[in-house]
Amino acid sequence: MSAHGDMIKVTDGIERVVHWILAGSCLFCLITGIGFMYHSWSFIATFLGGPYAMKWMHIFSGLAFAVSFVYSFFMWKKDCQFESQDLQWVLKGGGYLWNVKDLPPVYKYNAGQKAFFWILVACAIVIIASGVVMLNPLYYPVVMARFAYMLHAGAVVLLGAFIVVHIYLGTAGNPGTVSAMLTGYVSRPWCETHCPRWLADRDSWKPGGEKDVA
Amino acid sequence: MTNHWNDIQHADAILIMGSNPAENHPISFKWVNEARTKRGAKLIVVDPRFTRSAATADIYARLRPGTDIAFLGAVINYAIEKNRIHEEYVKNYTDAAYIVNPAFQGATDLDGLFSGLTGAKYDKATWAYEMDENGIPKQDLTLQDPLCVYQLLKKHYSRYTIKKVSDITGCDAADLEAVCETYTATCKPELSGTIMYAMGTTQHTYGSQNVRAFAVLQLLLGNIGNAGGGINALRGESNVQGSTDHGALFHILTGYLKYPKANQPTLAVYNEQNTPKNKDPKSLNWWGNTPKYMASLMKAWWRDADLETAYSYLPKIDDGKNYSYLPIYSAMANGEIKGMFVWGMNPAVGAPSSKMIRKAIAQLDWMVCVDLWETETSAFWQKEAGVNPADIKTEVFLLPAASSMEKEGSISNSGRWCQWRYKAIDPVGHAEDDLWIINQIVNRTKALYAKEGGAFPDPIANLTWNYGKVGLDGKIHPPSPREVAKEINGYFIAEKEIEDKAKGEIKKFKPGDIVPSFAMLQDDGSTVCGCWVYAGSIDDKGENKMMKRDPADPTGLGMFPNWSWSWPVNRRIVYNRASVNVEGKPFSKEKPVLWWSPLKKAWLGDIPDGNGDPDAILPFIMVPHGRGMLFAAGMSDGPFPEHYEPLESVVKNTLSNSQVSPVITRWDEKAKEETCNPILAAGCIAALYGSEEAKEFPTICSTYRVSEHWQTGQMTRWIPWLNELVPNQFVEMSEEFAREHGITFGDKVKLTSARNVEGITAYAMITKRLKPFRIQGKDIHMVGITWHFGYKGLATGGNANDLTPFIGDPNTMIPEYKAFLVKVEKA
Amino acid sequence: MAEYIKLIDVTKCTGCRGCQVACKQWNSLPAVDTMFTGSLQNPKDLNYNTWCLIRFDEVEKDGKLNWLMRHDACMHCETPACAKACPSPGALTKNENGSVVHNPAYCIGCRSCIVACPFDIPRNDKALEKMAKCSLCHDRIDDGKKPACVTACPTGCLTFGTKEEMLKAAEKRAEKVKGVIYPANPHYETHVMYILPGTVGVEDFSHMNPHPKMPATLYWWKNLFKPFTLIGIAGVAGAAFLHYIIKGPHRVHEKKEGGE
Amino acid sequence: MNISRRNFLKLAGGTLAAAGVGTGIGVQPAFALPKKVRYAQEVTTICPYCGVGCGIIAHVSNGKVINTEGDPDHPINKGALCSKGGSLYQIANNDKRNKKVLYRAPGADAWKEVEWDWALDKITANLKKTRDASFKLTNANNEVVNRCESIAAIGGAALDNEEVYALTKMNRALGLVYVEHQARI
Repeated sequence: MSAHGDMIKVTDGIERVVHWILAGSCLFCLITGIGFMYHSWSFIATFLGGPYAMKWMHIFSGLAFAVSFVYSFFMWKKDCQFESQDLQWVLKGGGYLWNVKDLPPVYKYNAGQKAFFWILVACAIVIIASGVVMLNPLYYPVVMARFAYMLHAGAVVLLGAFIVVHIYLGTAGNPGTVSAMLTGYVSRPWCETHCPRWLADRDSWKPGGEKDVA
Repeated sequence: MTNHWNDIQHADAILIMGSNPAENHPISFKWVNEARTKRGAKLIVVDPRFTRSAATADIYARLRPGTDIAFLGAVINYAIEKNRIHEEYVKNYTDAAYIVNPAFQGATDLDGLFSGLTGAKYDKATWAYEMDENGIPKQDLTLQDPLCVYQLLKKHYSRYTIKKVSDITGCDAADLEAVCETYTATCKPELSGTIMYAMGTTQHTYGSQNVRAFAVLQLLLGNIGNAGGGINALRGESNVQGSTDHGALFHILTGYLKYPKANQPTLAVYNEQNTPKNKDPKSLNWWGNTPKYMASLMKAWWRDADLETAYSYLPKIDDGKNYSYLPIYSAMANGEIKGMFVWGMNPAVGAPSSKMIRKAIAQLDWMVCVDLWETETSAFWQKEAGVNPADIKTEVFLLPAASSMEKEGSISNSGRWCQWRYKAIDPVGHAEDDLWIINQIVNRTKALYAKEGGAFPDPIANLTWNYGKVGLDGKIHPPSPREVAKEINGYFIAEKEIEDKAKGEIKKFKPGDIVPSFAMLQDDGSTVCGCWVYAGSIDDKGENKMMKRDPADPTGLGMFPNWSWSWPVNRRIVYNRASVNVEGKPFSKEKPVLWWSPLKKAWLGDIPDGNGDPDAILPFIMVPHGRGMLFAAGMSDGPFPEHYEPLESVVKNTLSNSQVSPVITRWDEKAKEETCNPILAAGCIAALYGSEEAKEFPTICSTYRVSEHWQTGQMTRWIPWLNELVPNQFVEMSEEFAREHGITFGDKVKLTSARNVEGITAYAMITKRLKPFRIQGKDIHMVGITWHFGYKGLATGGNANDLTPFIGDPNTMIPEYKAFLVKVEKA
Repeated sequence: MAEYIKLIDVTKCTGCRGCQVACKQWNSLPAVDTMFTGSLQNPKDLNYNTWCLIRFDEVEKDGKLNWLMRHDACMHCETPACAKACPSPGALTKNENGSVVHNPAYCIGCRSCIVACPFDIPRNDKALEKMAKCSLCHDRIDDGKKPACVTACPTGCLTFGTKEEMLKAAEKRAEKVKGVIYPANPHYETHVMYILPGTVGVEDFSHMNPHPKMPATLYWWKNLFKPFTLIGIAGVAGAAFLHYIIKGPHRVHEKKEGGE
Repeated sequence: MNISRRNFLKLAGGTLAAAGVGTGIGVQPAFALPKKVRYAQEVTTICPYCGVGCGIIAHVSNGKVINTEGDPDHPINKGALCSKGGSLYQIANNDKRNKKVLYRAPGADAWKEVEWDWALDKITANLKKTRDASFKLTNANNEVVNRCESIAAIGGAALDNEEVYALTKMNRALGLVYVEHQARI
């Protein structure tokens, strides 16, 4: 474990696997979905072996998304409960948009991350439910099926945008973050900045724990 | 058809009665609609069922099955009473003015009967015109003489009032009056009305008289001979016209020559008895040419025999004996017939009381069926037919026939257009065309008789059968229809000089020359002609006019004189001399069929029916007196059509006390005799009015066809696309009837009749298109069932003809398929 | 190339179903296994192998029985909802001649066209995962022929011609028979039009949309959400880039890290 | 818009065909079905069903009927056909057609495939046997009748004129009097 140096483990293996299944399937669905939505982007289908193959890839990838989503929902929902000070964090722009020093200390996830989670939850529910309808659209009343197609696309607008935000903030926007989902470890300063309360809590559970681990 | 399909577009009123062209002749509706959109023609549909033809009609009138004569009687009465007749036409071109024998008594005097009834037959001595000293019928051109045909007709139909007829037919009086009013409007000389009829008219015990009623009506209105008029029989099979022209019925030879009888031992006697005589110089009396046509036919069949010998080869029928469709099966049931050839026909489904028919067929020693598919007839011995094959000793041959695309030859449509069809592909598998099969049977029979001898072999041995050319390989090739077509058209077999009186020149013919027209046929044996009405179908250069495809229409009337060839002599509208007045001017300037050009001294337009100057001849050249017959002494059951009830009826005849015609052949009575064959006894029972059976079977049933299947379904039930459209047998019934019998959507029902108590099952089609008839204060129900189904084919179903009665028209013996009684219950 | 219209004059239809068979014949469609449906209508509905169908309705109005027969097939919309909804390029295309044509080679069997169609026309085959519908016999049009159904129609119910001709003919005929032209909405253009008898209403015909229009959901989907998907992604990505170059990444203090 | 084979191949080759990214439906060249009748031989025929006599064109290629449709030049139907006439293709291309000569022996419960020669000889022998056994030279009134009343021949309305003429000639030469066909019913 010494390989991690003075690093703090923020995610376990399952979490990371689920995250990447979720992220991968979601991105894949997004890309193939765009391939379906825009005839001019049909090269996506061409690369994937034609639109028919892409249809089934989209469906199976959607299935993976749905399963990983359900798992991750139960995995993360507790950590993503809003608390009173989240409002404060939001009012100060989370420290991202303008430089504010006195942010309320964040527990594991800040309000932005929590919001992303809940938007993901909402969009995923819509996308998965409408996707299920679209699998057999003729079994449902036509109005319902038509709404399903519309909502599927509508939810993607929102989700697509937030995914980009998520990716930016998880990588370039916040250097050092991405390792949380790669190795599971982040630096202590990173933790102090982004989740001080959680770090404190963690240290109190396992005094010197991190060092032990290290 | 007196006219042809394209001609329907010129009608001003179209009466569809006893037919359902939208379903059974769908393309005819092209021309019906053309008349309606271009001319504003009114479409009248009279039918017990609201059919697909009725769906777009201007007037729809319902009538109880079997009451056509009553209905038409009302129209005729209306025309006479309101003087809506074409007077000039009636006086000049019909027998209206002829004086009838004073001893004649009609239905008004004799309670529905006519004078001369002896037993079950009319002695027609009194049904005759009074002749003057020159042998020409006496006339009263004022039409006032109470003995003239017109007055007798008026008297006869005076009983057919709207109210009375409405009560008989169940037709709403307002609808009936609307039909009368609209159709008789065509009495104006410039207007024409056409009648389109089919088996709904003819397949009745009074089928011939139904057609007679049409004739009377059309003659009164001046609607025969003109464009957009006529009496148009819509024929149900592609070549039923041609096969009738070629004598495929017991009572005729080719070209409608009467069939020789046993009491006509020689050709001389035959000619004497069958050549009508007429002394009116204006009447062409075309049948006066009978000896020429007969001689040419005899030479076509037995070239090397002299005419009398050839005539002696013809089998003779007994005078008064009927050998038609129904008698075939009664003879078969009795074991009198041992062998049968079936050429593309399916009596096991199509014949009346067909359950009995199948039992009759089982009495045969052998049967040869020639067909494209396995039919119920060829498979009557199979388990599906409900029989034990081991019990059936009949030997059956099923010969695979070529379809219409797999051979060439001509067929004649309803409008008498003889059209050539070409071979597209070789027959499938081992199939062969019918001509090849016929040729094989004839040649093999000839060889067999030559080898073994046998009973009266001369007609076979001497039969002229010179078809099939010898090829380079020395073998005789299969016959070509083109060779046969030449024989049908006719050619000279001896040198002959014929004087053309009109042109004042002499035409010379040598052996092998084509006969250019039937006018050139000879009675001395110098010409050969297989069917005189087809003479002229090949021109003198040998060009087959039936192959013509020139779409030119010089008259603009849609007659297309150079598209195929129409018999007789390419005349497109027969009796067309009746479309002009005695001066040769067309009654309708807008649609003149032909007209006399005084300058050219010639007829222009269609080929005129009989040459000569205007007024030189009378237009109805096939009638001995040359005039259209309102009074038809040739009919077996009365010179005027009179309403009787169908044999199976729940209604009393209120017009007279004659419930049914006295002259119909009553197999049902024979069936009751103890000596009767059990097969016939079971198959010929009828539920007569007032009998116990009529109470047990209280519902009128009518059989019919739908657009998507054809006849017995022997072809169409093997066509997947058509089975998709109509996959099952069904029975149409009114909502009221279904309610009364507890039948609901999707139910199957069982139909039984006096002849078939096991019955057949079918799906119930509950529809608003049928309604109970209000007759004599009672609601009378009817159901309708298609007769397309049987037990073979890709789609199978109950056979409607298992229910139908074994009874025929006294004139033609056409079976009654349209009005009989059944019981309907939930299956 | 001219734009064509198929005009269906319901007042002339006699329900012979020549069109139904001609369609199968030309398009090599196999027969469907059917059962009696209670009326002459058979198959009961359009299906993958039945692209046109005569629908039969019995309607009593003012004491008069109307037996309505209607040739039901693709309407070939000017703005076809099916093609708009279709995810597979080339599977559903609109031609210059007005026909909206499906190409089974590109169809992926997603059924979105069926959902989108305002007339409920396309049908799919589950096993083949393909949709099918009337193509207006565009291959015949290319060869200078009329569609198979129009060629076959005996009564003059089905006619085919250039848009101008047919619109004129439709108006004339509608006036003559006091009928109604369908679709009546001038903003919803189709290349198949009906003349309905004036004695009955559109609602008396089964399976007929009285107010045909592009489904609003489809409009939202394709005209709003579709562009916004990419606009959203691109916009956010752009904003992130701007954020990166203007404000820079949110770095954790190095010295703190080292100081510990 | 004339789609040639080349265009079609071009299209089939590339799914990258340009289409609007935006909201409208761009007009695109559609795929082309093979022009199935363009190079076929046209043979005119007349419908074998009802008595209207509609003209039909059968398109023939390699000895097979590949398409049948109404003859647009024919004055009666002008290309129109009903459901029956429209289904002619399935007469020429039908698995269930009789393709062999079939024989059913007395009492047998199935058909047996036989050769033409055998069947025709047997038919002729049956015909002669029945005819010879029952041929009547005179009737009860001693009038010459020369007829065979024990064989019936029915049908013929689906045959060509030339065939039915030959059939009538044969029937009457054999002495048959029970000669009937569809016109009666």
